[in-house]
Amino acid sequence: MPINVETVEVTTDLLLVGGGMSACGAAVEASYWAKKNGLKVTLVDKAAMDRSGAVAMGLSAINQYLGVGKGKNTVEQYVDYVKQDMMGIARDDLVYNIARHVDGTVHLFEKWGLPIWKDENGDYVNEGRWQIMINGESYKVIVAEAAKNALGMDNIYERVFIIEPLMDGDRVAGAVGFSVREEKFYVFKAKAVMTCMGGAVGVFKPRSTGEGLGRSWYPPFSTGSSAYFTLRAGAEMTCQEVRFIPVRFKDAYGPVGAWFLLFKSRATNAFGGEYMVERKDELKKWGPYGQVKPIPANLRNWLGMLDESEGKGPLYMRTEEAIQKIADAYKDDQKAFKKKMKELESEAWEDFLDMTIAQALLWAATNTEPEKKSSEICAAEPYFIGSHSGATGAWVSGPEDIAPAEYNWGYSNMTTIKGLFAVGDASGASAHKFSSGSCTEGRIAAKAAIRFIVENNDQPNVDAAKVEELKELTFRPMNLFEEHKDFTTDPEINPNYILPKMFMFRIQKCMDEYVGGVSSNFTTNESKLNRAMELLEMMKEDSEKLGARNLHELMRCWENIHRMWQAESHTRTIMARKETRWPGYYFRADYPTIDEDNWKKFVNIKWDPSSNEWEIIERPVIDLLK
Amino acid sequence: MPINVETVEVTTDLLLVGGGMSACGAAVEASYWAKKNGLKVTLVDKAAMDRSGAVAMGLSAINQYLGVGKGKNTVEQYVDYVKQDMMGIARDDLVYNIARHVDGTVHLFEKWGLPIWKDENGDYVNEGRWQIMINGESYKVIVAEAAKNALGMDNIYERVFIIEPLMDGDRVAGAVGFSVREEKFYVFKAKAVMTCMGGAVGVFKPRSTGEGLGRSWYPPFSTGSSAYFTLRAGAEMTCQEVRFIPVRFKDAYGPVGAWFLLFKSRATNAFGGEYMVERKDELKKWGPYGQVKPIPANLRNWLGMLDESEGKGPLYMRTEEAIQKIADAYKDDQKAFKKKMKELESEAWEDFLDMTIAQALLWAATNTEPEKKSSEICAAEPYFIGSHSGATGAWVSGPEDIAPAEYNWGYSNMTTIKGLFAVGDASGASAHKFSSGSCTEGRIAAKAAIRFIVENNDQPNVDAAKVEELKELTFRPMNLFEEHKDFTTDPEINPNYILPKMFMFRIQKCMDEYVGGVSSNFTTNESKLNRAMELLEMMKEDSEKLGARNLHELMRCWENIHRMWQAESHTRTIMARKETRWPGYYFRADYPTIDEDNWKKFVNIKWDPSSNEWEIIERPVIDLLK
Amino acid sequence: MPTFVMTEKCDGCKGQDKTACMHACPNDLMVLDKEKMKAYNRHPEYCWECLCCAKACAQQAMDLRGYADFVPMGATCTPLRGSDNIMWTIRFRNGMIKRFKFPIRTNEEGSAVPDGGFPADQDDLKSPALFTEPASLLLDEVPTPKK
Amino acid sequence: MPTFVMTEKCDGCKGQDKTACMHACPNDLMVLDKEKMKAYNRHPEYCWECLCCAKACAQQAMDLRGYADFVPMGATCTPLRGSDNIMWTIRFRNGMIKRFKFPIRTNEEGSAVPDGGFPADQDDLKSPALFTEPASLLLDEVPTPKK
Ligand SMILES: Cc1cc2c(cc1C)N(S(=O)(=O)O)[C@@H]1C(=O)NC(=O)N=C1N2C[C@H](O)[C@H](O)[C@H](O)COP(=O)(O)OP(=O)(O)OC[C@H]1O[C@@H](n2cnc3c(N)ncnc32)[C@H](O)[C@@H]1O
Ligand SMILES: Cc1cc2c(cc1C)N(S(=O)(=O)O)[C@@H]1C(=O)NC(=O)N=C1N2C[C@H](O)[C@H](O)[C@H](O)COP(=O)(O)OP(=O)(O)OC[C@H]1O[C@@H](n2cnc3c(N)ncnc32)[C@H](O)[C@@H]1O
Ligand SMILES: Nc1ncnc2c1ncn2[C@@H]1O[C@H](COP(=O)(O)O)[C@@H](O)[C@H]1O
Ligand SMILES: Nc1ncnc2c1ncn2[C@@H]1O[C@H](COP(=O)(O)O)[C@@H](O)[C@H]1O
Ligand SMILES: Nc1ncnc2c1ncn2[C@@H]1O[C@H](COP(=O)(O)O)[C@@H](O)[C@H]1O
Ligand code: SF4
Ligand code: SF4
Ligand code: SF4
Ligand code: SF4
Ligand code: NA
Repeated sequence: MPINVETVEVTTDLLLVGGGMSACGAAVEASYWAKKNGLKVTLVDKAAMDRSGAVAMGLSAINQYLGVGKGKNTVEQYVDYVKQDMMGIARDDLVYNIARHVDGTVHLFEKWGLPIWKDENGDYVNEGRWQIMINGESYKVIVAEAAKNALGMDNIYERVFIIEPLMDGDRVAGAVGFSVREEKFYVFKAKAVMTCMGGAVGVFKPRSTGEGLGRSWYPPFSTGSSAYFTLRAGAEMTCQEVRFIPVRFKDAYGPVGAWFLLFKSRATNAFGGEYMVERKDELKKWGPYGQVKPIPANLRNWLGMLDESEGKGPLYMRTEEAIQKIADAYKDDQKAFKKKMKELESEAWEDFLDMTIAQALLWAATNTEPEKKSSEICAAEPYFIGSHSGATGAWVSGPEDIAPAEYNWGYSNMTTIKGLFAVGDASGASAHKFSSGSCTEGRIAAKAAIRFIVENNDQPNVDAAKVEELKELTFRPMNLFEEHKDFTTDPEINPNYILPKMFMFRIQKCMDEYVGGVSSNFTTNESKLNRAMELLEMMKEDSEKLGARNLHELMRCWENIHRMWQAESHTRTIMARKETRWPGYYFRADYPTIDEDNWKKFVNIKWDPSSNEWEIIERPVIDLLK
Repeated sequence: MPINVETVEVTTDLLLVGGGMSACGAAVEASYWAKKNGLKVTLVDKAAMDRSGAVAMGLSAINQYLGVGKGKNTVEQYVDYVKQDMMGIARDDLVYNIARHVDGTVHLFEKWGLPIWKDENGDYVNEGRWQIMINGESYKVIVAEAAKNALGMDNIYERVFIIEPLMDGDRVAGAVGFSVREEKFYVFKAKAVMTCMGGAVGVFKPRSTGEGLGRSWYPPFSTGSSAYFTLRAGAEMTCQEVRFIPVRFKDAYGPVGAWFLLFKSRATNAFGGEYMVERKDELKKWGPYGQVKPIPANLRNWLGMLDESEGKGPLYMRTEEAIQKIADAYKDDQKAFKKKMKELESEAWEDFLDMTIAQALLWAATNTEPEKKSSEICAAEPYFIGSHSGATGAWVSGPEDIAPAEYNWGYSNMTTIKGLFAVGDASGASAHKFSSGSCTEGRIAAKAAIRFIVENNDQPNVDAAKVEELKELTFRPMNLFEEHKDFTTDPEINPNYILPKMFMFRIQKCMDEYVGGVSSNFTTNESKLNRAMELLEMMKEDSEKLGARNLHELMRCWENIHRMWQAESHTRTIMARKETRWPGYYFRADYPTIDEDNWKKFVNIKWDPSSNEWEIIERPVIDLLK
Repeated sequence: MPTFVMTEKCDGCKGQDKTACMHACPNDLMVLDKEKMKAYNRHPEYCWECLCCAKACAQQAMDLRGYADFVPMGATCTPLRGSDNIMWTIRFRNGMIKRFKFPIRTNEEGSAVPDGGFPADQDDLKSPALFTEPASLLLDEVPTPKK
Repeated sequence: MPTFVMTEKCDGCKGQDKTACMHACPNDLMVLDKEKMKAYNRHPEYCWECLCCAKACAQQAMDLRGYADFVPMGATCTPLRGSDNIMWTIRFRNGMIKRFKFPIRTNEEGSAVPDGGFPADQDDLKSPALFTEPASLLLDEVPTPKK
């Protein structure tokens, strides 16, 4: 290896890979149980924990809070809501497990210092039935603080990018990665490993392709590491077809939750028509799920998309109407009215300043005052995220006390690989966990992982030759660049390697055009999927020619390899499911209807590390609450 | 002005602005008549003439050749073909004028050294009825050679980018520009000026947005200078809504002409269906134009797009089938068969190597042998080009001996501004002139311009203060950059200016999303158009903050200002025409049908330099041949 | 565009190994040019405009200018993050100014206790109860499904 | 990607003011780095892959590598342009080689005569006939519409 890289070995008991919401929950919980059992917990994050992951910028609401202890909702009601919202495909056991614990986590957030809005009675202010309002600029700072206080900084590795799992036969044995700040290769050896590396953005072409590329709703630094890590370990994955496409304020991707739920805004098309009203009949086509309330997220998308396809766009969030309607209650008292308007204005701005600053800036840049003028909304590009209204992730064991045999193989949230756990965006079929549920799932899995270690307390074997091979592989892009860079007069145009930005565009263009992205109106069919597979095959070959000029770019190379694997498992799974179940997320033109008889089931997928082959596995959807 | 710029003044009689196909024709013709009348002709090109403009790479066919002298077609037949192909909206007088002269120009090409394919009888080999095959790698080199030999290099300014016209009241007085190689400001004073700066690419977002941005069908260096120049002079423009969207081989934009016409290939969808056959009924909706042969280009597009919208894509050019079918005639003689196959293979490759090398490379890169495997085709993004199957350009006077009064105000191809002529992509409503017709139109206009000068032989007045102002304006982006660059640590992120690449993306995103680009399925409506106008208004204000690091980037700044004006006149005109006449080019969802009763007319547009206001002007379509 | 660094205001965090902006960026974009002792955003196209960097800069040397490919110019959105609140100054393209102030935390930095003061006395690795439960749930026991 | 310059082969056109590649590029992309005396393509994203530059380079110092954002790697498409023909060598991704040769002109470079040898004796600025007409039309007169 021409470049001189030191190898750093860290041996631990439980390795938490990632430092976001779920990892922080895991850190807090694991520390307690590890201490009790004399075990060590180590956390590794590619960024700095106080500002890493999807909550880096903050959030303005906690989207999963039930208030069970306050008698507001039951856990069963939440499970029903999620199941319907996911068009019938969800794991009741997993959703139940998170939902029964999530309130406790939110109560901890409050104790840790998070300001939660309160009404005059001291009760949390609800945004919607399940959502509560927070002053969340420092949400992640606060949650990370608790995690760091629990673990101790000695057990935390920041700015280390994790690439691959280490395996000992059918059991996970650790992970390898590299520092993005110094030329160091990290080898973490562990008895159990938890994947908490978030979701995947940038697998599909974004709507903005210039500088605004980075302005996705979910962060551009969610790059599919979770999916890659679990796939490469040989773990079974689920719901890889269930991408998430959120409706967002156009261009800057400001979330719509506060507007639809808190401010009760309507959305209308360019002709003033309300697609949710005018297209009610369309809902009948989509099985029982078209008839539930709230209407599933993908069907809400779908109705708006039909308007767009018919040329009735732009769609508008009628912010001015909503605000005026609320303030109207005060209209007889000028002073109270003015005060209410100020309050509403401040709430409207905080919503974005807390979690999508770019949207606030866009308002200012277009002289938009939300109380005076509507803003456009539109469907974003597809994301992979198991924690919001999408469901991609690893297929994990359910809780012993709830899961049926088909869903239970030991420890909560353990993947089909021994000792490998997955949480948050990394675990599948348990949508609508959001920030609070992800943190909670981290806690659940942490306890289970400690138990796994206690019950399997031997250090797995790590093959030294394999480690050397991985080191070589890890730094190949830098070595390739060094070797060839002088062949041409401009290092950006060289036939011997491909730089990661263009490689990313290559993935995105393929997915956009063949697997149902924005420019193909979220529509695909078998021929297109086959073509995508051909292109992905060549991409995979060419990924061996990725080049990197420095450690930062080396991270970009690996991020894109991770994205590419997410792309492939998605494409293969969409191909396998021969129906359209989630219109609004994607439409299979060759199977344009839902097929409850044949496809009300999970379509799982697995890559076999030894044969390098992919396998589709069908699994039953089991209703636990009916 | 902080940067030190020399002013170079050039006084001439006829100024040819641009050095492409039409300018070369003009140069050859003008030289003859100028010499006879003791006048001077000057040509200015932003590039080097042997490889400038749309034919820089070469071409594999000449698309307009009638063979009138050989008794093959009549001029009337060509006019009818064009009129129908343009859905009834064309200027018979202009089309006739070009068509009656074009054969002579092609015969000159042959004399100049261009290899034209011949059959065993020594006749030109036709690709289609109007198209002939050439070995055209050096097409432009050869045509430019004749032009240079005619003009003499002393009268040619290469690498000078023209920005604005100079005016003397209602008469053009010259043009200003700058050298992209030295800090020099050029002031050309002339008695007549001919706009030959080609079409506009990059006004709409291209399908490839990474490095492949530059891979458009029409060249990225066609940047709307013609439209800007004529608009800014106050000239009336026509058919600004009649963009051109060609169907092309997917990704590398290889032309389809040879495949459809010479090889007689079919196009089928992913299910093997032939949209031209299966969707015949759709043609009935589009007035008499749906019933003609060949089916108009936009309607051919439209049928394919309907397949795409319904998720029946990809569409394929069935190259392997076509080649096999031709070779089949030789199948009883193995040797002849093999020879024919070799010949066909070579012809297939030459088609692209002569004019779209990237497509040949893409074949090689995807291991595609056209005789064995189909290739995908798809609709490109919209272009502005008056010489192919689009019609954007200036509204010019017709020939005295043909044009009716409404179309005739003096000199052939003179715009509504005295002394300002427009040809090739720069003149409107006379589609299907292509390379040969453009060159011919340049010749026609050159003769008329010399006559104009002879009959108006005074040097127009040029206001020195205005020239100083234009100089200031021209270099503003460089001065702005110099002034502010140190404010931030990275010159690419600075709130005081905007660099041209991102400005271009801003135009493209706006047009793509609101004015019917690829991602909006070529569909728009009044609300979207109004939004586009709001965004364009802000863009226009921000264009005053364009920044440039060097002369090359200064050119990029001005190119994008030019694009922006093309964008605006397009948007305004689409707004004014309240029907859908060219489905396949664009679809107005709020006026989804053709309306022969009210809209069989030209919708012209004009910007008034003194009031800064735009005006829509309706003009009649007059049928001359019926 | 994304965030930028004002040349005059940035002091390179006085040459510390890890500058505040570098430390904060979740996408590893901020870099210190050690020769000039000034920081810069190395890849505007990957910037999320989260302002973690700007909020962390003690010199107020960073600000935001919207993505140049779709945000009209001239607006600003500048945070001043204190120990328990954040103040925002929003300037519109048309010059209008708005200011907002929001709380960010209810206690002192560093004082988050993992168990949040709930009794943390769980002992059974096999029970479904997490270490602060059932207390933190405000329930007597962890729910199980009613069938 | 677009065209690239091979460091070893480029001689900077021996330091001439205008290198062949700079002269040729219709999009003003090729630049000579005067310190290194080597040329480069300054903006791959605006390159049309027309190869005007590569065809002009006497050193055969330039080649093409397809746009990295959609062209799979490993293929080449290399021209060798002579005085009356051009030879192409195409290498497929899978290694297959194809060669083609096409004529490019029928006479000597520089020898294009504007009137092409047609009688150029027109005198009437007002007639529709262009200077080589009607001879170059192979007709006796310029057509006018039959109504
Ligand atoms: C971005 C965003 C997110 C949300 C929202 C709005 C916006 C604008 N909304 S609203 O729209 O509905 O408004 C929600 C909301 O209001 N309320 C809510 O509760 N949740 C919302 N989310 C969703 C939650 O944020 C989300 O559910 C959780 O954060 C998911 O948690 P987790 O699965 O742990 O992912 P993470 O992104 O937090 O953390 C990932 C970590 O992994 C690290 N990492 C990644 N790859 C790595 C690698 N290769 N090596 C090492 N480390 C490596 C990251 O650095 C990070 O630490
Ligand atoms: C790119 C392309 C074009 C064609 C085709 C395939 C391909 C891949 N096909 S097929 O698809 O059907 O296959 C056709 C074909 O086969 N046969 C045919 O006859 N024509 C085809 N075209 C069309 C013709 O090329 C086109 O009709 C003519 O070239 C139009 O001539 P003209 O209008 O003169 O434009 P130009 O692009 O040649 O010249 C423009 C000139 O202006 C200069 N310029 C531009 N801006 C300037 C500025 N600001 N200042 C100074 N100079 C400034 C340029 O440098 C250039 O000199
Ligand atoms: N129109 C709606 N109806 C019901 N729930 C919604 C609606 N819009 C958003 N939500 C929910 O509000 C929360 C935030 O939504 P979003 O801003 O879209 O991420 C999530 O829990 C969504 O499921
Ligand atoms: N399917 C078709 N039918 C008739 N003419 C066509 C067809 N395709 C292309 N052409 C013509 O062939 C020439 C080259 O076409 P293109 O390659 O599409 O630019 C132009 O004159 C087109 O109008
Ligand atoms: N300067 C001109 N600009 C545009 N069109 C003109 C001009 N002069 C005459 N025309 C044409 O002649 C018709 C009658 O024009 P006028 O005689 O000016 O009312 C108009 O409809 C135009 O088509
Ligand atoms: S935090 Fe501020 S002062 Fe420190 S290096 Fe970054 S920009 Fe400069
Ligand atoms: S705004 Fe966020 S993503 Fe951008 S440089 Fe700052 S910290 Fe990084
Ligand atoms: S033409 Fe060839 S040798 Fe001359 S500068 Fe360009 S690349 Fe170098
Ligand atoms: S291939 Fe064409 S556009 Fe690209 S650098 Fe060469 S001459 Fe310029
Ligand atoms: Na679309």
